[in-house]
Parts: sequence; structure tokens; C-alpha cells
Amino acid sequence: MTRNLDINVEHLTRVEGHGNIVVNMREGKLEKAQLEIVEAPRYFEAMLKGRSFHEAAIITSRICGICSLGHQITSLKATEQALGLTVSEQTVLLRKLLIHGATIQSNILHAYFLAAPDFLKVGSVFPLVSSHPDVVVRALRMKRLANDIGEVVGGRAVHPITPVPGGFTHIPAPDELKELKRRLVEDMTPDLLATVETLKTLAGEIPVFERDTEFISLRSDDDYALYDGDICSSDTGRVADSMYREMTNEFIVPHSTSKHCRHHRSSYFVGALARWNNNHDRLCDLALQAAGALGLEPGCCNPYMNTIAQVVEAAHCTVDSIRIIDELLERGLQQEEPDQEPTRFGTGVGATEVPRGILYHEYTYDRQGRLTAANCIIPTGQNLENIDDDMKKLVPEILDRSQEEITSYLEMLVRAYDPCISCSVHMLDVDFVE
Amino acid sequence: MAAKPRVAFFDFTGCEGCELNQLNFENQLLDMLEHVDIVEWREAMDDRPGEYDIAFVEGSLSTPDCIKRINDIRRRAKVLVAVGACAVQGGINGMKNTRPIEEVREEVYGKDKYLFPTLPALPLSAVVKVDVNVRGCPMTQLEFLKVFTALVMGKQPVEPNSAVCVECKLKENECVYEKGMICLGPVTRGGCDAHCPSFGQYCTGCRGLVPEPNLKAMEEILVKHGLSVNEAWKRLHLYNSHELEGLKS
Amino acid sequence: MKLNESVSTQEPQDLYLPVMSEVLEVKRLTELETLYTVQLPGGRDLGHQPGQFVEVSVFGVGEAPFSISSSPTRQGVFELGIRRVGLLTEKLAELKPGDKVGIRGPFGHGIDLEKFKGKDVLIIAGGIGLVPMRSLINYVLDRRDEFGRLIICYGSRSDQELLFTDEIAAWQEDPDVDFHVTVDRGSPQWEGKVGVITTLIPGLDLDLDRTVCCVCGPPVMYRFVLLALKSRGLPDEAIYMSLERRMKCGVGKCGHCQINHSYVCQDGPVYHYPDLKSLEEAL
Amino acid sequence: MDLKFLASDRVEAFVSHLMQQKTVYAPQHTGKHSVALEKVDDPAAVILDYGRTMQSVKKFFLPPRDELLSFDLTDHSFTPAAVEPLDAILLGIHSYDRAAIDRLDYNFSQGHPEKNYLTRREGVVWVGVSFEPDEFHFSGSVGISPHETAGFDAFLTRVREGYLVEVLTDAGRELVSGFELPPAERPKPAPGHFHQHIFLPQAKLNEVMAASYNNEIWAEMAEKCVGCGSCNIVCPTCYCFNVEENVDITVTGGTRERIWDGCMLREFTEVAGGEVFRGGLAERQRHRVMRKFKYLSDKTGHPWCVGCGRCTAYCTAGISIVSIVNRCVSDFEERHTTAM
Repeated sequence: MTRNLDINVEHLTRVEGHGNIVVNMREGKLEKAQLEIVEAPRYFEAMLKGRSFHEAAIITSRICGICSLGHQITSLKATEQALGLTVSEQTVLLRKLLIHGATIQSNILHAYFLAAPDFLKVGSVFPLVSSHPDVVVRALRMKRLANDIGEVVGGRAVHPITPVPGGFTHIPAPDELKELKRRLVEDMTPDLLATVETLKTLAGEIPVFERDTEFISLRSDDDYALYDGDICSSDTGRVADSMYREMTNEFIVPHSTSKHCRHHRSSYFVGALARWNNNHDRLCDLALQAAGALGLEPGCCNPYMNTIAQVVEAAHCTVDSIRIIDELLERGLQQEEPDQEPTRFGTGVGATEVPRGILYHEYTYDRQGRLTAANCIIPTGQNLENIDDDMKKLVPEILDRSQEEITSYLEMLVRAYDPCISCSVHMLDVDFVE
Repeated sequence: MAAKPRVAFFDFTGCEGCELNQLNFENQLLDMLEHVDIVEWREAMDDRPGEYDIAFVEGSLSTPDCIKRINDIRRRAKVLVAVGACAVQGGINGMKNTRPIEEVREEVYGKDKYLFPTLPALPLSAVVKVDVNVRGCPMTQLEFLKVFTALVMGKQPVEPNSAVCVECKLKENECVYEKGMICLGPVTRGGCDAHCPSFGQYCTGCRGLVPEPNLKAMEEILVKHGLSVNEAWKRLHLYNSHELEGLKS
Repeated sequence: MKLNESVSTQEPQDLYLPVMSEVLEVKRLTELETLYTVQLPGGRDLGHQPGQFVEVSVFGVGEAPFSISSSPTRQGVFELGIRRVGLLTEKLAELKPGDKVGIRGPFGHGIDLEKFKGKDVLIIAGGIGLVPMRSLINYVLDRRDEFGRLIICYGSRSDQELLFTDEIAAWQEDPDVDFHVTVDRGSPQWEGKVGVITTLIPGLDLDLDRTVCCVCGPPVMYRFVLLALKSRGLPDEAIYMSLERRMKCGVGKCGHCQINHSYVCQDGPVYHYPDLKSLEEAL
Repeated sequence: MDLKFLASDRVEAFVSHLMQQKTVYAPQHTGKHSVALEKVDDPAAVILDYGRTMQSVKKFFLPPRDELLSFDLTDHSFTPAAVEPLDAILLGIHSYDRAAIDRLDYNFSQGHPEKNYLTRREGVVWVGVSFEPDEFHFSGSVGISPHETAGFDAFLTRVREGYLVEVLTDAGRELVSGFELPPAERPKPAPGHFHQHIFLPQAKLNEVMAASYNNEIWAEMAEKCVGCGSCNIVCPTCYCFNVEENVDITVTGGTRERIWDGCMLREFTEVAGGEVFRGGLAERQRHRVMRKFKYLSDKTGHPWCVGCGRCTAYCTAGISIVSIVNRCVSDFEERHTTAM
């Protein structure tokens, strides 16, 4: 079939940050199929140079408000390793709880507010307020509770306040945690089941498209790895997080202010679907039931199913949050002061699973505790090459459709990755010259 | 009551945390939708129409294209609200302005730096008239609600000008200085209900400097509490580089 | 002295609750100023002195003090002349007859009429300072035989900004009123005097022994008017001045209007000039 | 005076005894370094040996945020805020804070007596406690001893093994009745020494401060001061407030609230249109100090500063009201000796 096609979606909507989809086909030959990243660079490198370790996480979390908690926790882990700061078990538990809250919030926001309008063929969530009021109210209730975890533990859901190097500046009161638990049990759990039911009715709207892909995520022996673990590739297996540069191999492309990545193949996938594929054996029963009900299977190679994997993950995070709160209450909350006395000054790496995939921060500090080098590699940046590869395979497969339909498929594809463009652009990799 | 105000949301260079914070009004969102028609919001919807009564704009201006877009938004909006530290005072992005822009670009993109044009990060007010500020990083939700209700009522919102210390003392928070930390609360505009000190953290100055700040005295305070002069100014610059660079010249 | 000896034995009052009152008439005076006629519930008398003020509030917007512009001799309603300069006054400008506003007061120390009776009354009003002075002017006009001559000096930034133009015309006609007006900048149509208000003072026909003077205007005006009055030989004891300050409560509690040891809302807004001399921040 | 003895190990039981009678507010830790007057739920949390609370008892009668009325925008009606008597036992109050309440009582009773404050003031039983002067206290210089019992119903004086209990009024007698307290075996010890003094005899207050109006100290302090207003907000005799409207998100109603304000803040004297009557930090600093030592004292004969040291303790710039006043005194004396 010979066809000419010019698709140019400027400032794609319902994604975080600014990107354009550009597809050119001349007489049946695909000349271009790519996600152009036009987010203005912000030059975080320049902001970090010579900054105190107290400020590193405050600044890097401003790379992205959507992923601020993920950046913050990853940054703290890198700083703590570089400076030899220790954290208590309570700190780890509270951080894991925060990550669960942020993951639920982000996944629910994506499923209901950004992806669902595509399934229901409307332009945004706002028409749904009158057409599906109960669904919108449910989505808001779930998001609020997820954000309340962030507010109670982190002081604020966006750009949390309390997590600092070595611990927390404020410890939540037992009553606040008990109330969160009550709502997780009484509200969130039934809301998740209802979400699964709603999604089941929309399953037919999810495009069928598969492309054999390398999936990279954290993996841990103890749990469904989000806070820490080894780096795991579905192609090549596990390595330590210090090997992250070998796993990412950043390179610059002209159509993107964000750098791209590759590992064992031309591209790889990070995010909820990668975590599902690599770690489904670590999920709790409720999550596995949800996956079963929604037809998500191990080894799934359909990127559109990432949204489903996010909902499955939200179920896991809910159940695990309840477990963590129980454990915290049983141990009794201690008014600990953060450990901020460095025992060494060197380089440290942090790797964390944030909603959009695996996130790396690496810092080097001088003897005054000031940053001399920093590197952050962001999930969306790692996915960009994979998105381009998907588009190159997808476009020829759907050429019989109208231009509007093709455009809509492509938009949905990019949205399925839940890309965080502003994050991907504001990565860091620099050795400061003093 | 007259027709509902038409409201639009826009984002420039920033982290979009302010926009996310607007989506985080789960308890108020439905009430808010009663009072306005949201006509444009790229992060949440795909409709793209023309005129609006109120434009909420996040992010600072850092490319030639930004300047064009903000002028266009200003032309189409009756009331322009700058939302968050980046839009109001340049915010964290402004830190890059303290170094030569070419040096910064080269550091990040090396020989490929010419692929990506950039300007010093500017607050909206450096280019267009801003009618209302909602400050903070991320924007203070409390203040956003106040501004929102004021605009719906057709009145100019009141901008808080007193230092964070006032709100902190009203809440009887343990003073951050008492804990041996430093804090920018004494010269930072309140209106956040001293949110960070209420959670044990120091004020990083995200809501901008108070009017007519006594910076020499603030430097002395920071130095007295253990920072070097250099470090003191670095802390002050975090969110306020644009204003401080302006005061210098 | 025990601290509580000087305390009044009045019953504690609900000081901050407004009386919802009806706006009967709204009259635009200039582009910025509007005159409101307000009636308390049941047409109750406000019972004020010229120079006193009320706190006016609109729910959801706020409350601020405004001088009363009508004379207490005209009972049943009272008038407020208000310039659009801020949040509340913007909202007040939208009021229509029949709307409600909250009223507290009257508050403050007004003009001590006993001291004015039998005297020649000289009024010096700059800009919006005419609003409270109009209360005194109309009082004098209504009780004409209780006072001596009535001399009015009124200065305005421009002829477009002149307030109460109908009444000005009447005062100019009235053989019993010695009325002088000047504007800082006149339009081509303006046939009157051009110049600052102090230029009116040297030419006044004053009987220094029996003149009392009341001054009200923008803060910058006072010093120059005082100099001009002194050069005419008017004794300090004959001078009264009305001051403006920020006020929230109107009843000596909130502290905003304090000038040195004096609360404007209690000791003022009308001060006897000799008392002002000890208030360094007043002028 | 009938002195009784309360042993340290019986303090908790004593607090419990008080709690059975009325709600008790007493000093408790709110952070590692901070103590605040809070409602007592756990008698063991009460701390009677403390330096100072950030906020004084003022906050109970003039709350930092105080609703005056709520309004309905749909029909322009309003409902006055319900104001209830505090009706509680205030335990562990220092003498300077009790003295500050006398001053506030004066302010809210003179002229137009204010119902909101005076209603809340009702039903309070005062139990004082002595304090050991620290680096900031100077109440001795304004005539308030750490052992001053004026205004209290009962008073506890710290001794090594516990507290000496003085019952001063009928209300105090009622408070301790039913709780067995053995008679004290020794008299009240001498109060602790102050480390800070202002050298301003009360008789000369007016004269010295009047002569200090144009002292350079105000400009010097303006160099150091950032104008954050903390000194106002923590002062137990500051009572200035602002009034704000809060509108609900439904835009159908809201509240009118008063909030503590301070004369060190730039907007304090700003009128609509933008004029600020005390624009400079020097003038504002002078106004603050003159209010404490002249303006209100001229009217009442009492200094309006009670020597608690809060404004100095919480000033991050280290501005000391004691140093300011002492500078005024020494400059005054110098001028007078040279004149002679």
C-alpha cells in the first residue's frame, strides 16, 4: 500500500511536559516516527554545583513535581551512600509507605484522568463529571487518600517536606497512621475492586499491539521491589545498582531535549509493565486477582497494557501500605532525629522504582559536603527510544485506518507510557569543574 | 450571577508540580467546577479554544517560544495569575542566571548545545503584566483557594507580605533556629501558614522575599548561625536568584 | 496607681458586630468618588458629630473606616462619600439602592461643636477632605445663627475631581458663605483659580480673635497649610485637624491607628492642634 | 502565710487532682527545645520547671486567630461567633505572664470594653510557679519578682525537693481542698538572681524615654533587624490585630477573623492607596519600644514590658530590648552629666 502521511501533534495533551508526535510517510515508506521532546531545558546541573548536601534533594525533586517524591527518596539514598549516613528501620518503613502513596496517586491519576478519557472517547476527565459522576468521585477519593499518605508522612504530597538525608524532620502521630489504615481498608480496597470492574468494561478499547521488548526494573528477594533492589533486565538478568551506567548508555538525539537510552537491544522499557513482567511473583494476592480479572499476563509485550499494570500495582501498594502501618504501630513510633553527621565524603548511587520506571541518582561530595558531581537518569528518558521503536512498528500495522485514528492510536501509545517529559529533559550528568 | 468565568491553565518551564497540586484539590474540585468553565488545560484535557477570563500560568520563561506564547496568553486573558515560584519570581530555574548561559549549555549538552536555544529564566512579570500571584514551590494550596474564591467573587485577592516567622509564631512552632538549623523564614513572604517549619524543616524561601528585605541583616543572621557568607547567599539564591540579581544591578 | 482603676465600668460590648443597613441612594460624584445615602434599621438616628466615622463592611470583602459626610442636623439617614482606591471601595462602587452594608459606629472624637459656636468657622479642605468637612459645613448652615462667618477653602487636583459640585454652586451663590476654590491643574474650561490650596490663605479676610479653623486633607497638605495659617497669625489654639490612619476596629483595640501615644480612633480623628504637637509622627 | 509542701513525686497526683475539677492548661514539651501551654491530657507531661513558653497565656483570651462572625453571602446575614469563658485552671504560670494579663485586662476594659476578651477571661483559676531567671529574663527590672504572687489563686515556689504551696484566695483554697499537703518545714527561699537588668528607674521612665526619641539606636537597630515581626507576635502585652475575611470554596459564606498583627510589620500602618505611615524599620523599632516604655506607660504609670525576655530570645538577629533601653538610659545620663 502506498500512502503519504503527515502527523504532527504539537504539545501532546494529557501528559506531563511538552512533546510533539511527528510521523512522516512518503509513498508507503516511513521516513520519520518519533516523539519530539520540546520541553525547555532547565540546566539543573548549574543549580546543583557546589550545593550543600542538605539542598540536593530539595533541588533535584524540583526536576519534576509529578515524580517529586521519587526524586527525593532516590536523591536521599545517593546522598546517604556518598556521605555514609545511616537510616533507621523506621525511616525505611516510612519511606516505603511514602513511595506506595505516591505510586497509588500517580497510577490512579494516569488511569482515570489521563488514559480513561481515551477509552471513553472524550477530551478530558471533565465531561465525565456529569456523565460518570460516581466514577469521578471514586477516582477523587482514591487520589485524595493516596495524597493524604504523602501529607501525613511527607508533610505535603507534591515536593514532600519531611524526608531529609538520614531520616525525617517530623514523625507522624500514631492516630494519623491509624486513620490512614482505616481509610485504606474501608475506602481504598473496595474502590480498587470497583476500579477493576470499571476497567473490565473498557478492556475492548485497549489496542492489540505487541512488540518483543527488553524490560528493566529493580528486583529484590524480599518484596515487590520499589524502594531498593538490584537492576534486573528481562534479557540479561541482575546486576548491582552501581552498574547503572552500563544499563542505561545515554545518548543525544537531535529531536529531543532529553537524552535517550539503550541496553541490550536498540531500546528498552521501564515502568509498571516492566515491573509486572520482572516481579509479578512478588505481588500480593489482591494484585494478582486484579491482573487475572484484567487479562494481564506475565511476559506481556503490549505497551498499551502499562495502564492495566499500574492499576494492578496500586492494589499491591494498598495492601502493602496496610502491612507497613501495622508494623510501624506495633514497633511504636520513635521521635528520631535524622543522622546528618557524614562519616565519609565520596560518591553514592541511589536507584528507586518510581511510577514511570527505574530512577537513578548519583552524587559526589567534597569534604565540605558540597556537590562536585551529579547524574540523574530518568525513566521517561529511558523509554523514549522504546516509544520511537513502537511507533515505527505500529504505524505500518495500522495504515488502513484514517489519519485521525492513526493519530489517536499514537497519542494513546505515548500516553500509555505515562511519560514524564519534564523529568526526562532535566536529567543531570556532569562533573563540575571547580 | 453572571456567566461562569472561563478558566484556562498553561505551563512553561517548570516541574508541573503546581498543576499537579491543582489536580490535587480532590475535596474541592467538584465545588470549584460549579463556579467556572475550564476551557484549556493541556495536562488534563485536549480542547483548545480562544478567549478566557482567568489564565493560571505555571513555569518560568526560558526560550524565545515562551515569550511568544505568554504574550499571546496575556492578550487573550482578562486576569493573568502567575502560579508558583517559577512563574512568580523565576524560582529555582533562576539559579542558572547567575552563570554565563553559554557555559551552562555547554556543560549539559557539550558540542550539541546549539540544538537547544535558551534564555535566562524569567518570571512572567518580566515580560507581561501579572494581575495576581500564587506563590510557593509548589504553589501553596491554601493561597490558591483564596485567590480562586476572590476571583470568582470578582475581587482582587490580597497578597500576603509579612514574613513566614509571623505565621510560625502564630502556630507556636518550635523555632527552627532553636533546633540548631538555619531558616529563611525571617525574609520570606508568608501565606503558606509556615508549612515547612510546621513539619520540622527549615524555610527554603520558596515564596519569595518580603518587600524591601534587609538582606545584609539576613546574611548576618545566617552567618551567626554557622553558614559561611558564600553559603548564606547560596541559600538565599535558591528561589530568588532573579530578584537578587536584579537588586545587585 | 492600680492598673484597673482607670477602667470604665461599662458592660462589655459586642464591638465587632455590624448593623445591617440599607443603601437608599447611590450618587456618582466623580469618576472615583461616590456618595451613598444609608439608613439604619427602622430609620434609627446614627447620632454622630461632624468629623466622626463609621466602619463600613461588605461580607466576604472586608471592613474599613469612612468619615460621615452628612450633618447630624439631617436626621433619619446619613451619607458617606467614598473614593474607589482599594478592594472594599471597589465593591462598594458596585452597590445599588436596596443593597445592604454593615455599619458600626459612629466612632472617634469628632468636632467639639461647643468650641465652634459663636465663632467664625474657617474650613480648609483638600481633595477628599471635603467629605467630612461637608458634615460641619452643613451643620453650620443648618444652625446658621449659632455661628459667625463661614469661610471655606477647598483645593482639588483638577476641576474634574471637584466633589459636591451642586452644593459648591449653592455655597458660591450664598452671600452668607465666603467660599474659595482652587485646582492644581485646570482644564481649558476651568475659569477659576489654579494653584495649591495654600495660595488661598493669604487673601482671606479673617478676624483672628474669633476664628476657629478645621483642616482636613491628604497628609502632605497639613504642614504647608499650618505654615500659611501661622503666617496669617492664627493662634495654634484656634486650629483643629482631622487625620487619617489605618484602622481595623475603630474602638481602640487593634492598634493600627496609633500615633505615638494617641489612638486616632479614640483621641481623633479630629485633633486640637496644640495636642498634636506632642505627636511627632502625626504630621 | 500558710505554706504547704508538695513533694516532686506528688506533682503528677496534684495535677490529676486539679484535672478532676476543671480543664487544666499547663506547660508541656512541644519539641525537644520548646515548651508551650497546652491542655493537659496526661499529668505526667506537665513541666513546671521551664524557661519560657513561646506564647504566653494571652493566647487563651485573645487567640492568634479568632473568629468574630460568620456570614452568609446569599442573604447577607451573619452569626456572631460563640465566645465561651475559658473556665479552666492555668497551671505553672510565671509571674511576668500574670502581670501581662493585668495589662491586657486594662486594654480590653478601657474605653469600649470588649466582650470577646472579657468573656473568655471568666472562670480562670491561676496557679503560678516560680522561675529561675535565665539569660533573657529581666522582669525584676520592671518590678516583677520570680516569686511575685499578685493575681494568682495559688502559687508554687520551687525548692530542691518539690514546691512550696501558697494558697492565696478562696478559689485557691477550693482547688487544693481534698488534696493532702503537709505544712512546709522551711520558709520561702530568696528568689533567683537575674542575669539581665535594665537600669531605668520607674520614676524616670517618662523622662528618659521622652529624651530618646531621636537617639541613633533606632537607626542602628534597623541595620540589624529584618522586620520579621517575631518580637511582636511573641510579646505577652502586644494585642494588636488585623481583620480578615475568609470565603468558603462554595462562595456562599465565610468568616470574619481577627489575627494577631505587629507594629514591626511594614503593612501595619499602610492605608488604602499605599501610604505607609511608619515606613522605616528604625521608626517601627522605636514605636515598638516606646509602646512598652512610654506611650502606654504615660497613660497608666506602668511599664508595658513585663521582662519576660521573649522578644530577645526569639529574635534571630539577636536584638535585645534590654540593650536598647540601657543605651537610652546611658545616653540620657551622659547628656545630663555633661550638661551639669
